[in-house]
Amino acid sequence: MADHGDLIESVYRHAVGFANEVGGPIRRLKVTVGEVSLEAEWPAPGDPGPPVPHLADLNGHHAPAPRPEPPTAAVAVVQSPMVGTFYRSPEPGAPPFVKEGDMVTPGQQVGIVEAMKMMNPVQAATAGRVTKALAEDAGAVEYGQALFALEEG
Amino acid sequence: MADHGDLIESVYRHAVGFANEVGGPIRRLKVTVGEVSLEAEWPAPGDPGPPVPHLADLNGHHAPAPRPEPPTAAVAVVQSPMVGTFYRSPEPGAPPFVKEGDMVTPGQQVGIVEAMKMMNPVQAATAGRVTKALAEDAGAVEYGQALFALEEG
Amino acid sequence: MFDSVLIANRGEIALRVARTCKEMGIRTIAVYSSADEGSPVVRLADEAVRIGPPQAKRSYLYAPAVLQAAHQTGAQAIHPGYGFLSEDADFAEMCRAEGLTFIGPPPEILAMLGDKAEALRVLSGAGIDVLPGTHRPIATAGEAADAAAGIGFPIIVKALAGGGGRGMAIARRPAELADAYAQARTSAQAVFGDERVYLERYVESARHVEVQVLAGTDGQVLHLGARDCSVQRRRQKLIEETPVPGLPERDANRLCEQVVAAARAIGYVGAGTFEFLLDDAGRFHCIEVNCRIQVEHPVTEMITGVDLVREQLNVAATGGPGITQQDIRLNGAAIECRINAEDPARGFLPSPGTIEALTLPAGPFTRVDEYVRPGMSIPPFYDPLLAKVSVWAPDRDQAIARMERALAECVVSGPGIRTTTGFLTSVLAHPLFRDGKHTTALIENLSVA
Amino acid sequence: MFDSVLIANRGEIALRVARTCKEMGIRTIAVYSSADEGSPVVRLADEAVRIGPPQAKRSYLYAPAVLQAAHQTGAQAIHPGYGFLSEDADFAEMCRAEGLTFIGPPPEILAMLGDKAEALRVLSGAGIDVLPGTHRPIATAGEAADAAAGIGFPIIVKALAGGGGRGMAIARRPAELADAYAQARTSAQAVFGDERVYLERYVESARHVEVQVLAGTDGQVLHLGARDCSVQRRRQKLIEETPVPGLPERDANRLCEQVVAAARAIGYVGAGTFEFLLDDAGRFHCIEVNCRIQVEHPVTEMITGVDLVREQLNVAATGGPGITQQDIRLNGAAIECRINAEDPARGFLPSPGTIEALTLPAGPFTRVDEYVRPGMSIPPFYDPLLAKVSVWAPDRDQAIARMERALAECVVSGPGIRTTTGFLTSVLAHPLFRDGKHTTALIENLSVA
Repeated sequence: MADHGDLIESVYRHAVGFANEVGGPIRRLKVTVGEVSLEAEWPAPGDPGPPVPHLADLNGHHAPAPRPEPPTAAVAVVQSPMVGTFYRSPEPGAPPFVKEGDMVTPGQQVGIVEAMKMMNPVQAATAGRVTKALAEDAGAVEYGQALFALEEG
Repeated sequence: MADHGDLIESVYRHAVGFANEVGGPIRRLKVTVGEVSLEAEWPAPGDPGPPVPHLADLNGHHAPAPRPEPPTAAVAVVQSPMVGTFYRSPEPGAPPFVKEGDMVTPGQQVGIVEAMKMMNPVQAATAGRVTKALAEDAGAVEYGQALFALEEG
Repeated sequence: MFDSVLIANRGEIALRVARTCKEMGIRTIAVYSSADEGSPVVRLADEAVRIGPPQAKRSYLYAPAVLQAAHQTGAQAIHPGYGFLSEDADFAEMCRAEGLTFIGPPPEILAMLGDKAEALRVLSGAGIDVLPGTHRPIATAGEAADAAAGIGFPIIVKALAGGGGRGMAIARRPAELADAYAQARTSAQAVFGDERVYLERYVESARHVEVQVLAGTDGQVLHLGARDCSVQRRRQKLIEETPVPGLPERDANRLCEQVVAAARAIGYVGAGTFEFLLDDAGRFHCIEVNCRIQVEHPVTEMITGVDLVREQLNVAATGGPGITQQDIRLNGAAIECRINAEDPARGFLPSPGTIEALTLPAGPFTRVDEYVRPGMSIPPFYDPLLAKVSVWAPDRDQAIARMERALAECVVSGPGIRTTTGFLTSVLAHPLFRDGKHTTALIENLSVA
Repeated sequence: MFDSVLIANRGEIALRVARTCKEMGIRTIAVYSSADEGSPVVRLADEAVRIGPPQAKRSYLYAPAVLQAAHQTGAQAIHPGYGFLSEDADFAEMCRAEGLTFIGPPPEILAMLGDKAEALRVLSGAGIDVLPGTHRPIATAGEAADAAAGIGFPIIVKALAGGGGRGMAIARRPAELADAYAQARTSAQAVFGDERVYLERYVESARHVEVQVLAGTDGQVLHLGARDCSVQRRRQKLIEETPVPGLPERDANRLCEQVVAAARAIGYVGAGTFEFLLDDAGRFHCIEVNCRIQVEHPVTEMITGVDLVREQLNVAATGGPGITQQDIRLNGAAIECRINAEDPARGFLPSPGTIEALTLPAGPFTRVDEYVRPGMSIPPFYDPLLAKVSVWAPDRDQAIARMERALAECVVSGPGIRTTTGFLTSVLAHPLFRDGKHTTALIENLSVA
């Protein structure tokens, strides 16, 4: 006999089709074609127990994974004032303006964004401790992109 | 051996067609043609408990948003079995089959829907008191349109 | 012109017909089953009548309910769309008896062309090449064996009442004939309730080509060029295009002129499509005539500028189309893709469900024929066609690129919903399709691979 | 052809340009302000760069940010769309200096035609009829009075840097001239930062007609027919159509040929539009040249089958369009309506807000150019254009009926959102519009009535 693939597929398809078309709470469903048979049973009304395997899942639809929550309160971010290339240091090889753990004060320069060959200072707007450098040195940044995370205070 | 496709399709079609056609609460259905068989079982009528998830729902087909329930419980509606012209009386000038306040019994004729020059009786499905005539005499009605409201009991 | 037309259909074609009626100032009446309450045609039509429950047999296929709705609303004519009652000679006859204009060929033509074997006999008599075959029902396996010897293998045994690729079986060698014959009969009986079958030469690898015609009652017959619908799965079309790739204009014209002559000879009336297999040797064999508007009509509209539904209405109301052959110029190339609620990864399993996010393509030279709306539930009872995306371009390569762009814009999602969009994109990218060298076997080969 | 193009615009035109780039296999880079995060072009483009805050001056109008984004993404060319930097000679010059191709005319042409008075002088020299006027700045009220005597009343005082119907005032009699002169100067200074004004004969009642051209660097200039844009409010177009209703084909051709000759004479390059007033006496007076793609280009695309953005790219990349005048046939009629987020009942007050329900028209011969999506917030910072609905038909009457059908399908609603849809429907129904006898005064008269 030829391959079973199409037959299984067909039985499956017809079982799902049947369940969809007739609607209503089916209790038990069995489709047999020659050697191929598909049988499903749903819990009796009242049955608690483990969740019924969703046909929807079988059908390939998965719920999107929950997104990670953003970090919590009292966190500020230093954003890029323009699109350009971000530099953490005044010049190549020099130490960075700020590093993780440093305290910054409002107005303190924390980096440079170069746009159209102009060097534009980036300043902290609030006081706080630098908890993370979020943008790569010498990398492209967009307007408003987060450059540093600060813990305020 | 050649493909089973048409046979499966046919068994399937006939099973769906039958289930839909006869309507009502089928308990168990089995269609067999040669090697092909389709078998389905629905929960027993008296089964209480939480509603079993619909196969349709599992497959992602959500029931439309719940419609507002008709006023209170124990209210039934007599619906038009077809599109046509609704008559409340057996003939022009005659008294209506039923009027507001009348008690009806299951199977009692409560009106006529004329479609394609055929007079089709409309019967009450449940017992109850007619609380309101909802469709105009000699007016056009759609399939499923509410003709009378009943208070069951 | 009619004051009012009842649209005896659902889904995208009901909306399509309603759009043209509205443009022509015709009052439109929609009919719908209780599964189609939310369909936009119900809102856009001037009137809408719920004619039955979800099952098509008790609503869209139930002639008395449709006719009753027509009477109640004072409709003058009925447009049947495609499928359902569109090629039903009895329904067309009932319309006539009831004084309603059926927008389509007269019942006699529907009856003649609806009998597949008789249709081929008649077409053959009208000078159209058809495949070697019996063109009449075969009553016994012995008779089948005799006929097969004259036809030559491979042979396909087909239900007389057939359609949609069902009720048929193939015999590649004489030894397989008896089985194929028996199987086709069983299947024909099961599917169509009519066990009669006939024999025909089976063409293994072919292009599917068709010619759109428009015929008046006065013998005026126009053609609107040829389409290619070779991208099919289980004989259901997925991609349609015009002109036919690789077919020289001269050959296409010759085919179209043959069809026009045959349509005139058999007294065809209305819009219709003559379907052909184009074999390896470059010969066209007519396989059937579709006596209605087709799903793929937009590609023809895009290269001709002719509104085919408008012309159907013109023929039905005035006896002739509002245009002549001279008005029809075939310009550029057009492609249509069918966005179906189906899961190509699971053998095109229908995937009805609720549409949550919906974006259909737009922009230059892009047409959409749809009936879906965000939040709408797609009922499981009917055809899975959600929307048709059609594009036009000066040539086929640009049209393919445009279609790829358009499909990339499509978002149709929701619990349970799968669509053919991604699959269509992969077909467009297939080298055989690119080269216009694909046959009706393309998708089968793709799926195996 | 370019490998990559940065689209320096937003809204529907950014998406429109991206669509053609995708079809041509060009990598697209979108730039966007933080108000436009949700715009579909951000998702559909191959790359997207946020270049600034909502205010256009700091994002879409800020050349350094746009150029920086082009460098960072390795873009080869910049398509400026319409508005914003599209006719900015300095920006075109900066692109050239930076080694980027500006998709539009060279800076010299932009500078020459951007100075309204000089443009008219040059066009007049190239054989195009312009209105009597000073065609140079007028420095004092006395000088204005002298010039006015030679021009004849009514007179309009216009900002040299003007556009969009701002920075202008009308004097119907000599007694009103001093006031109009003072008012126009004040307004010109306020709006454009340039108080220079000039005088021109004012045409009270006119049709607004324009000719689309496409010019290569090799002196090849094509025209794509004429459009009528007479349905305007405060000089902003609401409905555009082609061909020009009531204008005999011979006259339209003569106008188009004059424009082609003038464009060649002044060395025009790229896509451009020559705008005219057509007065009661049937004379055309050129009022300006738009050196960019226009909002209303789809109607021309629909009757010619030419993708104008593709041809802009062809000219910019290869020096000439990919078509010749012989390829361009003007077929049928097309109309475009602008669906703006504005409240016609409140003097077309912009009505930004969040779009909850959205259905745009579809179906036969209907095109939509949009950027709105359900759930999207329409930012209050920019042009209120949400979508353009365009239709094609064999003739104007059918096109109007089709547009009425299409507008009836439009649903754009949400808190705060009002659109021009209903208003457009009433304009289409106006007897003057139906007869094609309307002038630019139509809407003012409607609003008064």
